[in-house]
Amino acid sequence: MEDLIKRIESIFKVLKKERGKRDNLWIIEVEKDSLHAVLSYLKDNESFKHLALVSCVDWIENNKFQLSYILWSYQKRQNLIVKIFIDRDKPEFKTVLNLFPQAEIYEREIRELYGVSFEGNPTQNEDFVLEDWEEMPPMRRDFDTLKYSQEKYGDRDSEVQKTNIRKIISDFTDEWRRK
Amino acid sequence: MWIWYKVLYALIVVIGGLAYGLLLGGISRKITARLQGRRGPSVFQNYIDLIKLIRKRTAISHGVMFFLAPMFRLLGGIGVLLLVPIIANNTALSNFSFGGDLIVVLYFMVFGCLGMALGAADSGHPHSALAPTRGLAQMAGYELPFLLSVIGLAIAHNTVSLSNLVAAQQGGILHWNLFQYPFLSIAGLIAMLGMYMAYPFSVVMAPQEIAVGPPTEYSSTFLSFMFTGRSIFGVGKYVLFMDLFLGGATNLVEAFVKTFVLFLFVVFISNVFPRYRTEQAVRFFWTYPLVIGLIDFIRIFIK
Amino acid sequence: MVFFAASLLLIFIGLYAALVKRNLIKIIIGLSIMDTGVNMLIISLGFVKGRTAPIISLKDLFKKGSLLVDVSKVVDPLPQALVLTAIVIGVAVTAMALSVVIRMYSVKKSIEIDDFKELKW
Amino acid sequence: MVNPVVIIAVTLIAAFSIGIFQFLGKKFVRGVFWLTILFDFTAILSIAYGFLTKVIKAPIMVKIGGFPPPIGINLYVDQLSAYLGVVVFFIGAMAAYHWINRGIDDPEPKALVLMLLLLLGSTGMIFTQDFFNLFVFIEITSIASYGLVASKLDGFSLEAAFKYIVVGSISSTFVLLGAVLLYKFAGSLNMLDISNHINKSMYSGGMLIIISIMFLFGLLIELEVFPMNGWALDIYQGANPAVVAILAGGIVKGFYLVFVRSANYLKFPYLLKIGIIFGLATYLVSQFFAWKQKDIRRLFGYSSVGQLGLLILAGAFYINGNLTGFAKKYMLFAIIFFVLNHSFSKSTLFFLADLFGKRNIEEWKGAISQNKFFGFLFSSSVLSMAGAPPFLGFWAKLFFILAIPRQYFYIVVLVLIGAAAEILYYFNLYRIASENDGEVLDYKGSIIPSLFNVLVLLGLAVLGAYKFFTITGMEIQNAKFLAFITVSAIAVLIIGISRIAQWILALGMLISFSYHLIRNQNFVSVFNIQSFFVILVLVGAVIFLFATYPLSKKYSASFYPLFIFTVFSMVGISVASNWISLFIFWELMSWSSYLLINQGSKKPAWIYLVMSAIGGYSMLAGIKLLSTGSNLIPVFKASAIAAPVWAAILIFTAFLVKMGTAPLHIWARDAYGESPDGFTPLLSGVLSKMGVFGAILTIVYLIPHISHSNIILYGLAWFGALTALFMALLAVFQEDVKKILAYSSISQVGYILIGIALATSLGYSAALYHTVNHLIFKGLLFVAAAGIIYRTGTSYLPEMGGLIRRMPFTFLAFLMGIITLAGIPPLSGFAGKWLLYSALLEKRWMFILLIAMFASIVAFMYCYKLLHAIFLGQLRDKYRDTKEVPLPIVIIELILAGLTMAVGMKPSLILRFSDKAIKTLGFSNPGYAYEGAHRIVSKFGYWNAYFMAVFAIGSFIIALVLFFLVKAKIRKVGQLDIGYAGEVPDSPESVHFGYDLYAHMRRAVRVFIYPHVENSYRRIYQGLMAFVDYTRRFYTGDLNTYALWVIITLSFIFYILYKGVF
Amino acid sequence: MKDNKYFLDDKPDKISYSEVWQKFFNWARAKSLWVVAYGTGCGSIEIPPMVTSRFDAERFGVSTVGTPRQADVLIISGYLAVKTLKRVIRVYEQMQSPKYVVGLGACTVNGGMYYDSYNTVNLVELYIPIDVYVAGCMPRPEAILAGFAQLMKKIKEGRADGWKHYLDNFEQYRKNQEKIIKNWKIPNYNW
Repeated sequence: MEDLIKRIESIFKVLKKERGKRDNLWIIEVEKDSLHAVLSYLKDNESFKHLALVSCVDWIENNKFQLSYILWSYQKRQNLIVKIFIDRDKPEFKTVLNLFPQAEIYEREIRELYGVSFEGNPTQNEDFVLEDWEEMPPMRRDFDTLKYSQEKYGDRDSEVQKTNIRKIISDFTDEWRRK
Repeated sequence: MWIWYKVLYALIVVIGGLAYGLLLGGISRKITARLQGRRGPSVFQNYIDLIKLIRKRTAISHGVMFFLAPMFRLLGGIGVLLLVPIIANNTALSNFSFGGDLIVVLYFMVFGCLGMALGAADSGHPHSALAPTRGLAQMAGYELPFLLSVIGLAIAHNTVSLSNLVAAQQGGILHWNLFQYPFLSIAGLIAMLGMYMAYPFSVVMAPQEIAVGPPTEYSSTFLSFMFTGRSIFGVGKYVLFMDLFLGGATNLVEAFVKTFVLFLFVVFISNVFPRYRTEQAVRFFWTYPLVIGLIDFIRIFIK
Repeated sequence: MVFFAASLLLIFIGLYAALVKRNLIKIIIGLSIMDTGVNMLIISLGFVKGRTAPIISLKDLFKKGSLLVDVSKVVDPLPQALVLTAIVIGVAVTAMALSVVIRMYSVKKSIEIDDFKELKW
Repeated sequence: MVNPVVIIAVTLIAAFSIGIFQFLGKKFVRGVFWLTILFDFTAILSIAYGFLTKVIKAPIMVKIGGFPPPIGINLYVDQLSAYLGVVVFFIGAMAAYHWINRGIDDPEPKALVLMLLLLLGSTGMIFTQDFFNLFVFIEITSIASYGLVASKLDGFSLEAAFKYIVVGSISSTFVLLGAVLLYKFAGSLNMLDISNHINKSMYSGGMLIIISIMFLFGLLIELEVFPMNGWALDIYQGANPAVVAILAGGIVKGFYLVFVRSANYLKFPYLLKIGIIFGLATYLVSQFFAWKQKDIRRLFGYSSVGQLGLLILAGAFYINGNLTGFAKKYMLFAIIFFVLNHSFSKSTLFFLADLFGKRNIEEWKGAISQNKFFGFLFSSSVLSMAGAPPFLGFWAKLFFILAIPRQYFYIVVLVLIGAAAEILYYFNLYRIASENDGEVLDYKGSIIPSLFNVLVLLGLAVLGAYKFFTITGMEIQNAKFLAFITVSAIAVLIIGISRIAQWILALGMLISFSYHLIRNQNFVSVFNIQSFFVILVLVGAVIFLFATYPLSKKYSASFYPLFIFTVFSMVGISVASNWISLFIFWELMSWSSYLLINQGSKKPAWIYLVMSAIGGYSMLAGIKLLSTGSNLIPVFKASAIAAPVWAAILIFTAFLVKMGTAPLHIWARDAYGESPDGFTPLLSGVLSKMGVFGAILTIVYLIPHISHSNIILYGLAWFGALTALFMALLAVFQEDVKKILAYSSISQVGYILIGIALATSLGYSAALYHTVNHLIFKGLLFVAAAGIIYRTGTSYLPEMGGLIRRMPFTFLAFLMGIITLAGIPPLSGFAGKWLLYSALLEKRWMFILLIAMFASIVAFMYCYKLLHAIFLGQLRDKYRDTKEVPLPIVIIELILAGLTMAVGMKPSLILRFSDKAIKTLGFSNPGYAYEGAHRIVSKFGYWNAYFMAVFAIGSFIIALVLFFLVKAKIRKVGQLDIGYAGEVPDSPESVHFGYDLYAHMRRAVRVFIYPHVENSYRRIYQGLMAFVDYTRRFYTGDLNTYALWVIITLSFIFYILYKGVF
Repeated sequence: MKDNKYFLDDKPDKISYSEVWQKFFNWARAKSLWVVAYGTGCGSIEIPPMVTSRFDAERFGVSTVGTPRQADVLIISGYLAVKTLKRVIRVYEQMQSPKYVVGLGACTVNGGMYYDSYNTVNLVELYIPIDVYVAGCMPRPEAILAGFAQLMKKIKEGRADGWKHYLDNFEQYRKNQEKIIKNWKIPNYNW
C-alpha cells in the first residue's frame, strides 16, 4: 500500500497522506484541480475500478467542504480515500461522472444535503430523498434543525421530559473516543 | 302454489348455507391457527367479520360492472347451492334441482367467477385484473380432471341428473362412487382442492403477493356480498361433491357430516403445502389426477 | 439404300453440330447440313433406278404426237417439286438465322453460346 | 361468304406490296396493313358466322387449280378452323394495334410484313388439307415468328430468336421428314385421302408408327411440350410482348389444331398415351416451375405452356379417349373454352405486362390498387386465367373434369393439383399487385386492345355459362339464379359512385329477395334443411349488411357487389340440388369472398384462396368419383349408389377447409382477422356455415353408403373436438380482437362438426342450434368489434381498455355475446352446449365429450381477455373523447343481444326450425322431448331454460334489492383512485394490465400453442419451393441442352414404343 | 395533478348517523379489526411477530389485509417523514369509514429521538386523527396488543371516532397537512 502511495506521489502532488484504521485503507489529500487526474490514474493504472462512495464533510470552521472519494480495488482488495477541499462559499465542483457513472447518485445526494453543485451532472437537481425541500441544505452545520423542527412541526406541549439528545450523544462519543 | 313453498325453502337453505359456510370458514381459520401453534380466532369470527363489513359506513365504486359484480358473485353461489340437491327427493332440501342437471351446475359455477372477474377488472387495479387471469388459467387446470370424473360418473350411471346419481349410490357405503370408482374420485377430489383455491392452489388470491387478488378494490357492503357469495358457493360445492362421490345424503345430519369430512380434507391439505405457481398448478392437474382418473375412465369406456 | 444411309448420316451430323457445337455459326452450318440430308432423303424417295428426270420437253411432246407422257420412263416428280420448296425454305431459314447471328454479334461482340444464356429458369 | 383462299392470297399480296412500296410512306404501309387485317377478319368472320347460323352446312373445300382432292392442294375449312381463324385474326389485330401503339420496332414496314406473313402462315396452316402444304405454312409461320421474335433487336430477343430458330429447324426437319415419308408410305399428301387409306392395323407394321411419330413429334416441339420447351419460355421472356401475345394467343392454337387434326387423320393410336404423358408432364411441371418465377413474362410463359399441356391432354382424350355421348361433347367444349379463354386472357395479360413495363413481380406493388381500370382488366384476365367462376376458364375446367372417364381418375387429381398450383402463383402475383403501399405507378400506352379482349372475355363468360347449363341440362333455375346474381352485382357495381347508394341498393335487393322467397308458398310449406340454411344466410346477410353502413366509406366500389355476390352464391349453395351446382356456387362463394378479404389484407387472402382452391378442387375430384358412366352430374340422393370412401373424404375436405377444422385452419386466423371489418361477421357467421351445410349433406347422403362410415364419423368427431380445443387454446394467446374471435369461430365450428359427426338426431339438433346461435353471437361480437375498431382505429387489444365508460351499449351487447359464447346458462349459448353434450353422452363418446367440455372451459379464458382488454381496466387518454359506436351498429348489436336473451329463455325459437329441418333428413324426432312447456328432456338429463332464466334474473333482482337495503354510502370514484400502496399512479397506461394476460399459462401450455401446423405447412411450402427452385434449373438457357432434350425425348418415345409400354 | 379526469375531486361529506343496535355493531367492529400495516419506520418489523404464533393477534380478531380498501386500522409504525406522510394520508383517506389509526412508537408521539430532525413529523395527530398511541422505542408486540386492546375498548364504547373527527374538521386537517407539505401533488381527496 505504501508503494502505491509512493507511486502516486511520484506523479501527483499529494498534500497529505495518512494510514486508515486498517492496513489496506489509506487516505490521501490532493489538490482539487488534480482530482480527476488522480482518479483517472487510479482507475486505469492501479485497478481502483470501483467508486464506493462520494461523501462530503462540512468544515465550517475552515470555511471548507471536504469531498471524499472512496475507492476500492477488487484486485488488490484495498481501499483508498482521495479527499479534496473546496471553498465553502462557492460550493461548486466538477462531476466525476465520466470516470465513474455511479457517482451520479452520490453527487445528487451531496447536492441535496450540502448544496454542493457538480458541474456536468445532468440529474443533480432532481430530488434525492427530500421532496420539495426549499430551505438551506439540511446537513450544513449552520442549519439549526431543532429550530426548524419546532417551527415547522411544532412541539408537544406535555410533560414529556425533554433531553438534549445531542449533548448526550456527544458526551457518549467523547467518552468512547477517550477510551 | 308449490313454487312459493319452494322459494321459502330455498330462502331457508340459502340462509342455512350461509351460516354453515361462515362457520366452516371459522373452523378452517381455527384449524390453521392450531396447526401453527396459535390459539386462533373464535370459530364465529367470520360472522363478526361479515357483520362488520355490512355495517361499514362508506364504500367506493368504480363503475357499473364493479357495482354489479358482487351481485353476480352472490347469484353464482346461490345458484350452485340451489341447483344441487342436498337431500335428493326431499321436498325441502332437493332445492331447485329439477331446473337442470349436472351440466347446468357445471356451467353455473362459472357464473359467479366470471362476474367477479369482470368487477375486478373494472376496478382498474392491475392486481385485480391479473388475478382472474390466474384464476381462469388454474380453472383450465383443475376442470380437466374434474370433468373427467364427472363424465366418467355420468356415463357409468347413465345419467347426468344429480338426483339420479345420488339414487344410484344408495345401498351401503360400498356403493358410493368413492369406492365404486376410486380413481375417478381421487381425480375429482384433487380437482376440488383447486376449485377451493386453497393452498397449494391459492395463486389467485395470493395474499400479500398481489394484494388480495380480485377483490383488492372492494370494500364494505360490496365485500360483504362477495364474502357471502363465497361462503354459500363453498357449501354448494361441498354438497355437489358429496352428491358426486360420497353417495349424497338421506338426512341433514348425514349431509353435515359428509360435507364436513370433505371440508376437513381441503383444510388439512391446504395447511401443509406451499403455494404453486399458476403453470405449476396447471401442469400438476394435467398430469397426476388426470392419469389417475383415466384408469377408471378407460374402464368405463371399455365396459 | 445408300441414299437413305447417307441422308440419315447427314441429318445426324447436323444434329450433332446443333447438340455439341458452341459456336452459333457452326450450329447454323449443322442445320444446313441437316436440311441437305432431309432434301436428299426426299429426292431419294422418288428415285427409281434407270429412269430419267420427270422433265417434259417440247421435243418429246411432238415426237410422240400426243400429250401423254410415258410415265414409266420417269421418276416420281412430286418429291422433286417438294424438295425445291424445302430447299427454298431451308435457305430462308439459314438466311434468317445468319442475320440474327449478325445482330447478336453486334449486341454482344460474341458468337459463343456461353454468352447467350441470360434467358433461363 | 368468301373463298378462304382469297384470304391467303390477299394477305400475301398485301405483304409483298408493303415490302415493295414501302417508300410510299408510313401511312400507306399502315393503311395497307389495317385494310388487309380488316378484310381478312371480316372474311373469316363471315365464314364463321355462316357456320354459326348454319348457313354453311358442310365444311368448305377449296380446290386450288381446280384439281379434285387427292391430287391438288386443297384448303379445307370446317367450323373449328373458322372459329380459330377469327380468334387468330382478332388477337393478331389487337397485338398489332398494341405494338404500333407502344412504338413498333424499326423498321416498321418489315415488322408489319412479318406480322402479315405470320397471320397468313397460321391461317394457311389451319386451313390446309395437304401435309406438305402444311409444312410450308408451318415454315412460313416459323420464319415470320423468328423475325418477329428477333425484331426487338436487343440481347434477350435475339437470343430467344436464335434458340427458336435452331429448335424450330429441328422441329420442321421432323415435320418434313414425316410428311415425305408419309407420302412414300401412303402415296398421297392429302390428309383426308391418307386418312381414308390407313387404318389402325397398319400401325402394327412399325413404319407408320415411325412416320407418324416423326410428324407429330415435330408438331409437339412447336407445341412446347415439357422437356423441349425451354426455347418457348425464353421467347415469352425475351421477345416483344405484342409478338408474344399473338404467338401465345393465336399461333400456338393453330399449331394445336394442326396437331390434333393430324393425329386424327393419321389415326394415331398412341395419341392418348402421348397426350397423357406429355400433356400432364407439361402441365404440372410448368405450373410448379412458375412458383419461383420472378420475371412476370416468363411467369405468363410458364402458364401458357401449362395451358397447352392441358390442351394436349384434352385433345388426346377427345380424339382417342373413347369418349361417348355427352362426355365427347363436354370435352369438345372444354377444348374450345380453354382455347378461347387462354387466347384472350393471356394476350391481355401480356399487353398489360407490357403497359406496366415492370418485369420483376416484386415491382408490381400497387399496380392494381392504384390504377383502377387497369386493375379491372388485369383482375378479369387473371381470374379468367385461373379458372374463377363465372369466367370461361371455370366452365372449361368443369367440362374437362366432367368429361374425363372415371378410370382416369388420377388425371383428374393431377390436373386439379396443377390448377391449384396455378392459382397459387397467379394470385401470389395478384397479391403483390394489389398491395397498397407502393409509390404511385402508372402504366404507359393504350389499353384499348386489352379492353377489347376483356370485353370479349366477359361475353365469353356468359356464353360459357349458357353453354354449360344448356349442354349439361342442369336445371335452368341454376342458370337463372347465376344470371340474377351477376346482374345484381353489376347493378350494384354500376352505381359505385356513392357507397350509400350501393348500400341501399344492396340492402334492398337482399330484403326484396328474402320477401320474395317468403312469399313463395312452396318454399315455406316444404321446410327442409336447405330452407333452413337459406333463411340463415339471408337473415345473417341482411343483418350484417345493415351494420356495414358506417364503415362503407372506407371500402372500394367493388365491396358491395362482391358482398352481394357472396351472399347470393351462398343462397345458391343452399338451394343446390346436385353436386355440380353445389360446386359451382361453392367456387363462386370462395372467389368472391377471396376478393373481399383481399380488400383488407393481401397475404391472408392469398392463403385463404389457396386453401379454398385445394378444398374446392378436392370436392370436384370427389364429385368426379361419384359420377358413373352415364351419369356425369351426380345428384345428392342418387349419389348413394356405390360411393367410394375417397369420394366422401375428398368432398368433405372442402367443407372442412371452410369450417377451418384443424389442420386445415391455417388460413382462418388472418383471413378473419384482417378482412374488411364489414365482411368479417358474414365470413364467420354465415360463410363458415356453408361448410356445415355441406358437411350435413355429405353425412346424410354419402357417408351412410360407404364402408367404415362409423370410423370416418368418429374420426370427424375427433377432428372437431381437437379443433374446438386447440383453437380455443390458441385464441387465448392472441393480442388482436378479431384474431381472438377468429380462433373462437373455428373452435365453435369445431363443436358444430362434432354435432354433425354424431349423425344422430340429437347431434343434428345441437349442430343446427349452434349454427344459428353462433351466427347470432359471433356476428354480434364481430359487428361490435367492427364498431370498436371504427372508433378507436385499432384492433390491438393492449391499445384499448376502459371503453365501457365510452361505449356502454356496446359493452352490454358484447357482454351478452361473451356470456352466450361461454355458454353460461341464462343466455342462449348454453342450450347448444347442453344438446351437444347430451348427444355425446347418448352415443357414449366419452373422450370427445371430455375434450369438448374442456374446450369450453378454455374458452372462458379468452372471453375474459376480450372483455377485460377492450372494455375494462383503465381508459386511455386518447380514447377519452371516443364516442359510442355508430348507431346502425348499436342497433344491430342490441337486436342480436336481445335475440340471445330471448332464445336463452325460449330455445324453441330456434329449435322448432331445426326440428323441421331434421325431419327432412330422415329422422322421426329431434332427439329430445319437451316435458311440459319449457323442460327439455334427453335420455340422460333434463333442462329447463325458462326456469333458469327466471331463476337467474329473479335471484339477481333479489340480490340487488338486498344490496340496496344494506348498502353503505357509495361514492363513484375516478379511474386512478385505486389503492396503489400509497402512491398516486401517474397515467392510466402505467396501471393498466392489458398485454399478454396469460403469460403464466403460456409457460404451462407452450408445447400446445407452438404453431406446429403452420410451421409444417410453411416447411412443406418452402420445401416445395426449394425443390422447384432447384429443378427449374432444368431450363439451363443453353441452346445445346435444349437441342439435346429434343433428341432425348424422341429417343424416349421410341424407347417406350420399342419396349411396348403402350 | 388536480385533473378531474383521473380523480374524483369532491371533498368527503360529513357523516352523521345514529344506528339501531349501535352497541352490537360496535362490538362487531371491535372484534374484527383488519389492519393495513403501513411500514413507515422501524415499527414495521414489530408487526410480523404480533400476528405470528407467539403473540397471535388473530385470536382478538385482528388480522392483516393487503389493501387499504378493506382495512379498518392503519398502523403508523414509527418515524414519519414528510415524504411518507403524504402516502399515509393517501392510504388513510382510501380506507373506508369507520377507520382507526394506531400510532406506534415514540416517534409518532412527539418525534421521539428525532424530535429535532428536520424531516420528522412530531405531532402526527395534527395531520391524521390518531385513536391510540402506543409509546415505546419500539414498543414490543405485547405493547402493541395492549394498544389494540385499548382501541377495542374505545370502539366498544363508541369513542373511537377519529375518522369522524377527520371528516368534520377536514379543512383544518388539510390546512395542517398543506402547511408542511409544500408541493401538494396528490388529489384534493384521496378516494
